[in-house]
Amino acid sequence: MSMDIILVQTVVNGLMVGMIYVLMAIGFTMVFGIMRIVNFAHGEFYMAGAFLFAILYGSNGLPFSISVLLAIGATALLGLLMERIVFRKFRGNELNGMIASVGVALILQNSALLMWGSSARTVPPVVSGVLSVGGIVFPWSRLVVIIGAIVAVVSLNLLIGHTRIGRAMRAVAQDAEIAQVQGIRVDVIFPVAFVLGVSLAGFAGVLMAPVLSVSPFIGLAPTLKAFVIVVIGGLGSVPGAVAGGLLIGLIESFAGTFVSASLSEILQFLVVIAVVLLRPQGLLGRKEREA
Amino acid sequence: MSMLQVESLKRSFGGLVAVRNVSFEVNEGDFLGLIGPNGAGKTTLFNVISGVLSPSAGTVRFLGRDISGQPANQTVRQGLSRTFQAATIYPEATVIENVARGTLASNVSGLWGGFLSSKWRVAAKDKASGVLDLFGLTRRAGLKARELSYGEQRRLGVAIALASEPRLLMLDEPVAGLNPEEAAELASVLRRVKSERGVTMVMVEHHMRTVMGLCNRVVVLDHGTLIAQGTPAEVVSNPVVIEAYLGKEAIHA
Amino acid sequence: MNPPTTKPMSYVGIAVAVGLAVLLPWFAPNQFYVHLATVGCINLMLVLGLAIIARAGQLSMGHGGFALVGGYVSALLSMKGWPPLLTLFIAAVVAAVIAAALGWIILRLRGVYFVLVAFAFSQIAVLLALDMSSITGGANGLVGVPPISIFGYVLRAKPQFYPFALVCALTTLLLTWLLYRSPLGTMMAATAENQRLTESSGIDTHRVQVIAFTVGSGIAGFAGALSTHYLRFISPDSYTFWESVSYLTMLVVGGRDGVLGPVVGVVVLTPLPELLRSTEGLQHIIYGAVLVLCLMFVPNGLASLIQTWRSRQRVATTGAARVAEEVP
Amino acid sequence: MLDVRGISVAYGPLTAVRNLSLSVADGAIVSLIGSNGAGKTTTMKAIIGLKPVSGGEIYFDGERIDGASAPRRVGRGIALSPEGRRVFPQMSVLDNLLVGSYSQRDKAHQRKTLDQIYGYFPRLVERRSQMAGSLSGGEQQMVAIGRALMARPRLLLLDEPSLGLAPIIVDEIARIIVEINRDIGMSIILVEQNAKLALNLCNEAYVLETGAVALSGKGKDLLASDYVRRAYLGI
Amino acid sequence: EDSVTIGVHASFSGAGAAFAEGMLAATDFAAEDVNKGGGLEVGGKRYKILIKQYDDRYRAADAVTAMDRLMIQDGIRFVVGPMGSAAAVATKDQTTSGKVITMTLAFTPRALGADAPFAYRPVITTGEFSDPQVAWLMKNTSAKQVVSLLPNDETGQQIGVANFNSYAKAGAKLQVEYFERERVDFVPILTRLLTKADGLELGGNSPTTAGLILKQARELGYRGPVFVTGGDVAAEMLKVAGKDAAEGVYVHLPIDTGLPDTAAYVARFKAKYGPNMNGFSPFFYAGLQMLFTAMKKAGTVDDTTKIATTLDGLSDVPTAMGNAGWTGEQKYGIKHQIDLPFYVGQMKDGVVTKVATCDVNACK
Ligand SMILES: Nc1ncnc2c1ncn2[C@@H]1O[C@H](COP(=O)(O)OP(=O)(O)OP(=O)(O)O)[C@@H](O)[C@H]1O
Ligand SMILES: Nc1ncnc2c1ncn2[C@@H]1O[C@H](COP(=O)(O)OP(=O)(O)OP(=O)(O)O)[C@@H](O)[C@H]1O
Ligand SMILES: [Mg+2]
Ligand SMILES: [Mg+2]
Repeated sequence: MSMDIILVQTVVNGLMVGMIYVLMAIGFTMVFGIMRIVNFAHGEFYMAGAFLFAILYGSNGLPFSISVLLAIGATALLGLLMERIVFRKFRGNELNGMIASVGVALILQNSALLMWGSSARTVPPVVSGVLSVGGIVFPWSRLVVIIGAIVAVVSLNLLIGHTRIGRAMRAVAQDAEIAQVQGIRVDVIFPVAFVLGVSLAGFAGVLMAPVLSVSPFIGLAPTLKAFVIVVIGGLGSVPGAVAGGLLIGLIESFAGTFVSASLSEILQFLVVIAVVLLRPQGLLGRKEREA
Repeated sequence: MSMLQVESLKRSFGGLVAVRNVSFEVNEGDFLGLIGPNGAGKTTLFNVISGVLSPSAGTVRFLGRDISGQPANQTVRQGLSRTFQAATIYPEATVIENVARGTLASNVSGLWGGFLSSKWRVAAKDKASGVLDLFGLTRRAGLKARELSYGEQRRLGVAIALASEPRLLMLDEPVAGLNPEEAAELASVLRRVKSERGVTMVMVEHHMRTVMGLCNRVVVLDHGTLIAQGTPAEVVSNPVVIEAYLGKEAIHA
Repeated sequence: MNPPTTKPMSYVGIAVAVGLAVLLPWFAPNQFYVHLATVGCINLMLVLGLAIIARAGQLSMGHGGFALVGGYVSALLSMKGWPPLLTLFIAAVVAAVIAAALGWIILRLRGVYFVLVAFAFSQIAVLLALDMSSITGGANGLVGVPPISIFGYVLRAKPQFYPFALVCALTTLLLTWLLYRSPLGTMMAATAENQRLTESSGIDTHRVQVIAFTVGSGIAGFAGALSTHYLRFISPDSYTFWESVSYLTMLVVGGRDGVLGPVVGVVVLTPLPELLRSTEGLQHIIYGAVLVLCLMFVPNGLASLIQTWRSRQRVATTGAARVAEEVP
Repeated sequence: MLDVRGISVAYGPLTAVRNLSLSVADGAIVSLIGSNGAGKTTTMKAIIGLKPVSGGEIYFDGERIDGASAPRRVGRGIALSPEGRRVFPQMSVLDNLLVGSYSQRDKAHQRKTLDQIYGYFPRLVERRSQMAGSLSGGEQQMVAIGRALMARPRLLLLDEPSLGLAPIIVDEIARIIVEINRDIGMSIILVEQNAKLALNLCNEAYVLETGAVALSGKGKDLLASDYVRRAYLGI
Repeated sequence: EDSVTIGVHASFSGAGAAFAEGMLAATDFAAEDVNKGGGLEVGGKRYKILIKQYDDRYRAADAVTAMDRLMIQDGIRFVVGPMGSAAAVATKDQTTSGKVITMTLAFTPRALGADAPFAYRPVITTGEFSDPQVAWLMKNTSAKQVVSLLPNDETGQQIGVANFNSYAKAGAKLQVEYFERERVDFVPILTRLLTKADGLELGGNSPTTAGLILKQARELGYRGPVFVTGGDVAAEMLKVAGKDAAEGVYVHLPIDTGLPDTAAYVARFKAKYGPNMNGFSPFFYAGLQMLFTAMKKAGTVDDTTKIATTLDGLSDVPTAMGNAGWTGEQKYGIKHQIDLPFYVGQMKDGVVTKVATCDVNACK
């Protein structure tokens, strides 16, 4: 392969991986932005989505679209359950909410372990083959993920930025008491936001299941990545999550291609520190007024 | 003697210039009023002087020293304290504790002072109860600060600032949220603080009766620019000020 | 300020608790309990370190990183022949210096941003330990770390090591208590509650936070080293993200307000996995549920139950006084 | 329209409002005055539903509402401009205003009210897309009042609207209050420290002291009363 | 009734749980066999075999705590485990001084040694199978410049070094690249590495990871030979990468399902625990069979020193995977490494065919 093809390939691949991260990060950032909970169980919903899809589509052979809908629906239901039982009690209490989410992660992960066993499963590819343009290879399976991610990002951004319910969510995020006096039913907004956030994670899991493998332990890594991305992108900012996800994806891709895999991770963290230092409010976050 | 000198001070936020080329002085013993329409840049000016924000251009001198851009905590230790426009307190601590925390910087030397003795605590409490007394909050000393009403929280904010024993105290709308009687009461407290403790004061205030009653000099800002200064009487009869700030009904309750 | 009101009753309580801890090797049915107690002592130091950082309003999710650094420093030096008793302290200093340098840069960051950078630091520490295999032994870690010896008396077995760990833990506890009572401790609490106001009261809050971060991380370095000499082994997996989270968990479950919280958190959560061991397979689910329930029903930490119980009478009387006062 | 009958409100062991009654007639402006901590804000919170009452009843349009949630009461036509402004700091001025019309789904209505508010506060037009948190205190107050108006309430609760405003704006706000009341016939409860202003504007006024009504009557009458003049006007 | 308890000390939570499950299953079967026959007859008494499991959560400190509990609290003298290398090394002193017989899965050479007379390893590690396999593969293919991708953990680093040496001995050059454990996207690394390689070594990865790498390498257009000289990856890899991508790949076969006893074990596992058997499972079964044999021979269930000495002397013990004995004297200074045959297979049209049978010296 010639150098410029490798370069293009590296960029393209970085964008692909980046979009995968973006998908995780936007759900995470939503839950944080609105409920002020750093949800370390976020990845477990990703795991649940992936597992349900693997079982429905992979093992039971249900049609693709039905499997997708059922898997996401069930993840959403699980999210609703968790919100009602656990997370609603921790709204706005960042520290306790975070630790409680660790507890939930433990519960969900080990329940999956009990129910589905520890070994990794694979899902037959939904689409196969590669799209090859001038020597550059795009595996179709990943293009599907990218398209899915883009759709999710765009619609979420529209929802939050420009709709009545989106505005209500933001208002609740900033001052729940005063939001109530605007006629906003806070007790509805919180679960809606939470379920939306974890459904996105479930959706990510569904999309990724055919590309990667599924086991009860796949949740943590994307959660940590999402955490990193969300913070460098600016908490609660969807465009920030996109920028952060793409940035991390590109770093990973370039460092992996041109330096070495183990350095790539260190490099990512150094970049994170640099970004946070130079723009403490995050790449696209906004500063609050002092005094 | 001039205590605070502000020279050609400027501060902008992105494209918006909130304070533009402002110069004035505060002399020892002054009670300077700073008035101007909402958004004129008064709070921004306070922030720049006290070190919460750094200036975009210009200098601030306090007691002959250039303090522009210096961190707020250092400025406070040199004798310049300020209060905030919004009630700024320690909501979970008791009222007396709130004020005692204000005395820390002047009470112990350095960060490690008083590590093994507890004399400092007694001294801090003593000082704090003195200040509370002055502000009529003694009855509330044991309550958590968040349990106070808004007006009381405002008063508490002033008390905390005073506890650091400043030579120059800058007050951002101290009587906002107090009723006229209470405003008058606080005014008399401030007057007493000034005469008994020799504290020079600068005050941002929209309550003109308080400004007229307390200040010996008034500076008027509009759109970040200094548009007038002089004695209260001069300023309130200045047509530019009436036009920009006071409105037709020249003196308000 | 709020000086912890130490009444004669509390002195008796403290004395009884310390006495029980000291006598443990004699009445414990077997050495497994001594082992658990030793682990508890080490955990207590780590959690106290975290509590000091939290006192100044920051949350370190990279606490394990400093323990890891301390562990490696002490292991490597003592394997070169330095006396472990000395390298323990060097480990603390190295961890503290790194924390100070890092803190100086990152503590301008608030809340979650700080958490992230501390987290990133600990990840980098793990990755470096993995990658610099010529020094750190890579993923295999370092085996054969020498035991601590005090004036020739070698702390090899559990009953010998435990008293030393206990002394270290109690000393840390005492120092933390003194710190909380001191003006600096008050400044930390003030900074945590309202940084802008504290700054405007003439206190350099940035320095206060750096000091808290440095001291807390130094303690973590010491505890990491202590644990390394106890297990006589360290590897990059010894202090991962999950360890950092578990110290936080102990702190939050125990309570953050005083020194009692960390003690309670450690005493409850260190043996909990052992109690649950017989539930094979369900233990993590139960552990997670216990965590969630604790946070739900005792959000201020288990120690707050004790405090409420102790001050119930006091509250009742002042409450009545307050109401009486309100009546015109 | 609003009938508050003998409510009590407590914060833990402390009773902030006790056995307080007041009523607001259709299209009336009612003022509440009183010193700090008298319980004015607490009363407002009890009316809008942010604070549950521990005794007494509240009727709105003849229906009992003290059991209803705040959003439900807003839906019925009560709005609050809270003490200390409480704008949504990280939302633009426009979004703040739009959130105010959350219970008002009609788009055309919304536009009309928005224009009306921009008419009252021209300053907000130029700040439309600025984050509300970076506005000056006075500007934020305008946003808070505007936001409450966006709900097109029939009863508007204004908690210290003149707080921190320049005299010229206070005049402005006073004028707007009168205008709103006159144009739309909106009933208003006004909590004010600026007693002179409040008493001048209102039909009916209540003086609160330590959580209870100490005095009530026509605004003009109270303005003339010796007690009020001494205690609240500083004369 | 008298009983002997076997402790299973492994990582039942976390990513290693599949291994732990395999170890537990082996113990379960071995105990079931004995108990069905009325118990283990030692010195005229019959002992029922009980099992107790201990989770070390894949953390060294937890491993020590769990081992302490197992030894001191529960008084257990026979352990299947520890599982990870860190756990094995960290608990070595404890088990040695407590005279506890352990059967570890740890790949580290330091798990065995003259200083650990009670530690045995019933599984075959890279140290054993790498040399003969690589020599055979290099003889039968034309690869000279081989690249290897491995996770950056103790197992990965261990295998990386062992493989590097084996390839050097066989006259080829191996370039080892470590990646962080959570990585799932290998395209960047492969892009760089495959430009100058004529062979790809995937041994030491989990089956799924090996499959993912293979799939991504083929997507990038790599057509050269692929070797998987470790683990039991064939079935899973086929599933993940697909038949086409897997065609021609050489794989390590720890067991030969052509042997009736081995096939029976696999079937038994499938019936009770599902289709995904960890390839190490039958080895622990074999190890326990040897242990029980030694107990009977030694005539004691308490004197672990005597049992260990007897165990050391066993050879040609019939197990599910053929006759087993101990080896490893040269490498570890103690004969505590199990000696069983292993195999090389090749993927052809979606099925694995055995192409060579090996022992620690050579493949044929
Ligand atoms: N951090 C900031 N970012 C952007 N704009 C700001 C910021 N701080 C202040 N401003 C703008 O600067 C101008 C001056 O604000 P400032 O708070 O100084 O006014 P003020 O004179 O104190 O008004 P008020 O009397 O209403 O409190 C305002 O228009 C405000 O919107
Ligand atoms: N959150 C709270 N917790 C405990 N007590 C409170 C709380 N809020 C208010 N109070 C108490 O209730 C009483 C009434 O307070 P409220 O805020 O209603 O007074 P207000 O009349 O609005 O005063 P101001 O003019 O200062 O705003 C005060 O004594 C106050 O201390
Ligand atoms: Mg201002
Ligand atoms: Mg009020």
